[in-house]
Amino acid sequence: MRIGVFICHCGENIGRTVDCPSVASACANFSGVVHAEDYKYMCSDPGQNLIKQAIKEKNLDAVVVGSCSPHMHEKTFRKACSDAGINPFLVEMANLREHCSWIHDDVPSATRKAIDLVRMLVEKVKFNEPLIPIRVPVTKRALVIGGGISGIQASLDIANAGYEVVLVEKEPSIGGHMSQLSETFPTLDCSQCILTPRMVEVYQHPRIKLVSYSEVENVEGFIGNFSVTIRKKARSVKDELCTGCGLCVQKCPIKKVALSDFDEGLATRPAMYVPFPQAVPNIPVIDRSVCTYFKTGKCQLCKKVCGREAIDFEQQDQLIKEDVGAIIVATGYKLYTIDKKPDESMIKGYGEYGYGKFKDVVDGLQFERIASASGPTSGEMLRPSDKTTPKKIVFIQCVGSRDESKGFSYCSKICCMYTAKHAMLYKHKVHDGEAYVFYMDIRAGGKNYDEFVRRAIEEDGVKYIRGRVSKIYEENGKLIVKGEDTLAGVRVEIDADMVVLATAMIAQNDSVKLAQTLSVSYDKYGFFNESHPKLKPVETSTGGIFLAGACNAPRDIPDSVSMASAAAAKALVLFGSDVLEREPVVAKVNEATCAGCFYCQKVCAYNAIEQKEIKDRQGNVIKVVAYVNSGLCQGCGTCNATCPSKSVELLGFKDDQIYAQINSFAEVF
Amino acid sequence: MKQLIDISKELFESKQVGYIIGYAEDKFKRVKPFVAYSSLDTERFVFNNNSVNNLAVYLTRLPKAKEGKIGIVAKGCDIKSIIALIQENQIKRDDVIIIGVNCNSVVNQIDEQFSKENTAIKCKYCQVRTPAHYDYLVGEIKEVELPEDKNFAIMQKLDSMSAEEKWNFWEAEFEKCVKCYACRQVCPLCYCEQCIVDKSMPRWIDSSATTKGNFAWNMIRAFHLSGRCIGCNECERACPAEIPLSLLNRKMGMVAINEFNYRHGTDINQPTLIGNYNVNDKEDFIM
Amino acid sequence: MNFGYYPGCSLSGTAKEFDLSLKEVLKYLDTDLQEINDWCCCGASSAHSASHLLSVALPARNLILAKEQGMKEIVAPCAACFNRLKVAQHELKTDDHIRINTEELLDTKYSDGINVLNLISLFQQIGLEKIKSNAKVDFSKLNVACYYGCLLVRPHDILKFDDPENPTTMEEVVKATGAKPVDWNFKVECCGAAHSIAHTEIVENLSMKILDDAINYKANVIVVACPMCHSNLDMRQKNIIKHNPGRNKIPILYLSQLIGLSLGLDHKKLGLDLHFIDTAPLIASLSENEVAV
Amino acid sequence: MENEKFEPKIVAFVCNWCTYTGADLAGTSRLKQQTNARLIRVPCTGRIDPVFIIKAFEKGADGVLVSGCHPNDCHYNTGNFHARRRWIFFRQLLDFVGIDSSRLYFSWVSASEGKKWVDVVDGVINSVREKGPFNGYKKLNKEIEIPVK
Repeated sequence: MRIGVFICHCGENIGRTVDCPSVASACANFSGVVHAEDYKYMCSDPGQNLIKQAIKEKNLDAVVVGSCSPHMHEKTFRKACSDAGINPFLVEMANLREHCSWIHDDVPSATRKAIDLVRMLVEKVKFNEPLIPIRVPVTKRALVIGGGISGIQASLDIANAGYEVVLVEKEPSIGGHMSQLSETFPTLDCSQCILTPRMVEVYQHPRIKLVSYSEVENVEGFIGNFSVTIRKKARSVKDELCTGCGLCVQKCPIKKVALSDFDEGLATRPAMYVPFPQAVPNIPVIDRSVCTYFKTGKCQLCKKVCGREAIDFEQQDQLIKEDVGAIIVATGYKLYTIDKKPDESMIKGYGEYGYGKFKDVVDGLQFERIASASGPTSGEMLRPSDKTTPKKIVFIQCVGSRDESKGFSYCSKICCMYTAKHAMLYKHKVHDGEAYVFYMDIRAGGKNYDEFVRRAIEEDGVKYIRGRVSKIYEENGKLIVKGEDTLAGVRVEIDADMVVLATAMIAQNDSVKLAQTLSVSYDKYGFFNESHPKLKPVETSTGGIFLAGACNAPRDIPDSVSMASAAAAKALVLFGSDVLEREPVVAKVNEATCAGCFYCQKVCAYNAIEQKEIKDRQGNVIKVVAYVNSGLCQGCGTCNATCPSKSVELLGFKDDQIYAQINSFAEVF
Repeated sequence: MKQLIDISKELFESKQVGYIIGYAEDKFKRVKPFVAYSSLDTERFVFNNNSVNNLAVYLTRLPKAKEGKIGIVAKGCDIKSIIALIQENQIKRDDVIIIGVNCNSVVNQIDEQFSKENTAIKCKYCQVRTPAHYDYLVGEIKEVELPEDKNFAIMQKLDSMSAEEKWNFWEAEFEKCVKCYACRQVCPLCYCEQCIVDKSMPRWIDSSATTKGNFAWNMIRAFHLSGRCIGCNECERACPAEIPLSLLNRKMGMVAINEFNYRHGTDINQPTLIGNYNVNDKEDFIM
Repeated sequence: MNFGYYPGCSLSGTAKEFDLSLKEVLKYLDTDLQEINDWCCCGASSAHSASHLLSVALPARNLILAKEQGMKEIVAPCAACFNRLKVAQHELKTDDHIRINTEELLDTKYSDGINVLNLISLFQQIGLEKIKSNAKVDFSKLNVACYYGCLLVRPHDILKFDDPENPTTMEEVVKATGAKPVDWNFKVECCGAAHSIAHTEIVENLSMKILDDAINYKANVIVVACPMCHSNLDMRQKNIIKHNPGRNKIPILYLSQLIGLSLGLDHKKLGLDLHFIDTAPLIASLSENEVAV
Repeated sequence: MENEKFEPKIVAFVCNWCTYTGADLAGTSRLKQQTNARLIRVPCTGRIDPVFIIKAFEKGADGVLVSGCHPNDCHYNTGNFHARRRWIFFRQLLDFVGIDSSRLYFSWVSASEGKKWVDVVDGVINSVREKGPFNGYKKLNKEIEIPVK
């Protein structure tokens, strides 16, 4: 091997403490080194030319540069050498600045150390192999999971940029929680009015394939090359034939058979239903658990009235496969409902608030439906129990949020704003009504947010009480709310007609399962984790999978939309090139010696290690060995250290490379 | 014995097994590993206090049976190795039929009469004289006298020594090692196709039998078995230089128990100790 | 069945009828109680305000005695005793410092492993089916308000018994007797507890609300499992009515007394004559419905 | 040679993302330290095999330092957790055979802990200097030296 050593003075930075010329002359004596020189600024153009020239003149096949940290200039020197015809992975850098000249004063010992550092890398580079960057083709299609506002935004952005999108929605219609809202803060514009056009745009977009009433079943592959299996749940209606005329829904004889999810249980729906009038796609679903036909085998009224013969009672769940290059997760949130027996490990519930027991104690989304013009009361402010107008209403914030002892320690972020909005909506509809808000702090950070809360207090006369509520009970048709005003230091008792709880935003029930399907990390609450809290807020730990909206943490609409666009931008960056180039620092298995214990598989954080069958000519399996999927491998080398027989090695940091460094750290024993 | 032979015969006759690994006596009446390939062969099967070998080692050494599963006669301790092999993907549970034997302790010195004094030390702490896991169970449990744990005193002494004294102790022991690798060959969990010591690029462990290389070999052997060794002590029994290898394994076993409350080879579905982690693992030694 | 028994001071004093009725019922249900020999005070409400160590060491002593006497499960019918025993167990398990100090003080080693039962969990252990199948009196017209108070269910993290805000286990037991539990608001509301002596007016005020709510929800009787609750609701009721006229009386029974009644046991032996609020009218209304078995 | 002042030789195995970068920061902050340590850069502490450490001692190291990202900060998510579990075994094994485990140091040093890195390195160098040279292997190495005539 013909190695060239180049020692940089970095002006005075290295030269002041390290005697660079004598380092260079010492290195010239190392075995394998055929060229050694020092120069003022190796990274400058003349410096780089020096290296290139030496490579050509001396016919070098490996280079060690003694200069600054590889984090600083490794790319520079690799590029220079590669221009001169040396594989970039045959270039090593000895860190003579950050790890030597800058931290030492004594010239002789710093110089000695510098020689050691260069020697170790000269020895290493002898074992370096030329590596070729891994090039993986990119499928320029995206999968978006979740059709709420985040998913809609991400889908539209990607599709408008010219790429195909598969949008998977669990419910029969896209729209998500935003479609349930009455009006939105801080402008009080109607939620449906701004959302519906977007939903239609998705439906009509030539590059968006909307797969509703479906769930992601399995994900295989890696960045640029995912293969996704989607379970299309049986709708009992052929979506390609249905025109959405709605006749079947009208004729369905069992009208009020189930509580409407869309109306948060405040209204009923028939067995054949569309979740809400503006649903996209506007195709009904048969709820088989309540449909007379599925229970008794009789009825089929819907089938009789359908002119298009779209009703299909025999329909089965269908598994469809989609190949995509990027995945955006936008599965959103759900509200913490406290009526059910709470999970012992996580939350202890709020039995004292009587949610689920008293009809007039509702949660935030239920109140949205009551306030909504398309809701069960057609927007009239009527309480659920007796459909009268509540004259006194109490809002309680932070139910489940910021409450470590009973709920979750995090802040749900949107409740301060939507409670102010609720109180305002109430006051706008019930002019003589009284609205009280129990709060811990008002967190109204955002453009025009604090002004909005002030408006509720000052213009609309909502009474804000700083304190917690200890109990709600019913007495003579009134809900007695017992609480505390911590600013006045007195106990408060309000005989309310209705109570609205701002319950915590929590992760979807199946978020952990989905996270495991995607190999994405999640926090203890079930929210998906971002790759870096500041610098990689929409990326996940798995390449090619991005996050948008409230599946990552509680988030309001503007934040969700910006995050969705950011995630879309990240996917578009990926689609910007035909192939993805990755550093070839990945693990490789020696199949001849692998004993198949698969400890490597256990320690791999990226699921990059697979089991591979080795077969003889007859096709009999001789043995099963490990196989590294270089698309997934991130190059940590934990498998290499774990393997007892060293049958898997990390390229660029192979055992013999590190051995060479250890072997040469000191001149003599 | 009859029970064992009957079951073995039945396994052959019903074509469930291709062969059965067991024990038989040679012409000098010494008990040795023996592979029965037919119903007739099983007549030679014996099991007694001299059935000391851990036969699980043959599960990865012998070729697969052409037809049927592999039958194996195993003591409770040996079954731990079988479970360990299953945990480590070396064999499938469905591919073996385990004939567990109620064990009344085995000898320490194979050529001497079995007695309380001549009982393997591992038997003193045995929890599985009646195996915890098996397909068939034969034999009867009898009252046994437990041997003295001579190694305990040595362990205690070692623990009280200074680093230099310990080094000198092991230097004297490892000096004797001739790198015959009998310890490796006899170990059911040393199933690598190419051992790290045979790897020459790079040569992490000096292959010549110098004390330095012997240190590295014996340390790495113990390290690769840490959290995995089930304590059959076959390595020590096989060592011609009589190096107390079981001390090293025992030390690592104690770490597994004390720090992680983990015993390898007790449960097929238990996640292995190495290869998994707990975010709360002890780290008081890390600055 | 056999359980260890820690009566505590109340059951051998002011709440004698609790003790009487429990023993009577258990005898009928073939369950033996073995009283812890040489038991001492549990520390109740006073020890923990005086000395933390004492508040753990007193119950610890009783737990150690129970273990020495070969018991695995002990019943502490008094809610305060139950609470103190459980809290002590928790602290001894989680806090080495307090455990070592306690052991030093008692000069004995402590080891975990006693299961402490309260009145409700005792009947759950015995089996509600057994109560149901032995019920002799028709309770179908009896509306019962189950009052838990604070000590039975709080702190939840330590006691791990029922929902601290809306418990329902006592209702299950009551249902087994054939009576109808009412769904009311104040089952875990404060009764005033130990303020009974120094600030009687607080207790009267708080207890009044509890009584009012029970009556409001059409209860004929309030059932309790705590001597403190009983004394506040029963003993103070006369004065509550005196100071706030126009109210009806409502009898307060121990859960064990209610079960005893349903089993058709002798009223005297259940100590039903030992209450301040007369139980006779209630009993009379029930006896009309007695059925022969 | 015998009379020369003993200067310990330290080999440090450091992960690329946290400790190596932390050491860079110590450099850019001009935090002075002693010259005895030689760093070997690996991607992750998960890559560090105990044979590295044995080899370093064999080759004459008087002390070995292993350093990486703090738990939960690992660039590769879990590499340091697996490494930590190995170390728990390995250091007790070393101790048992007489390689004083106090010659083997472990630390978590993040990319922002330049100061901590200096403290760790100087601390290790000082304490190994106090302990004196590690003679065990030096003696064994003599056994295989070919006498020079």
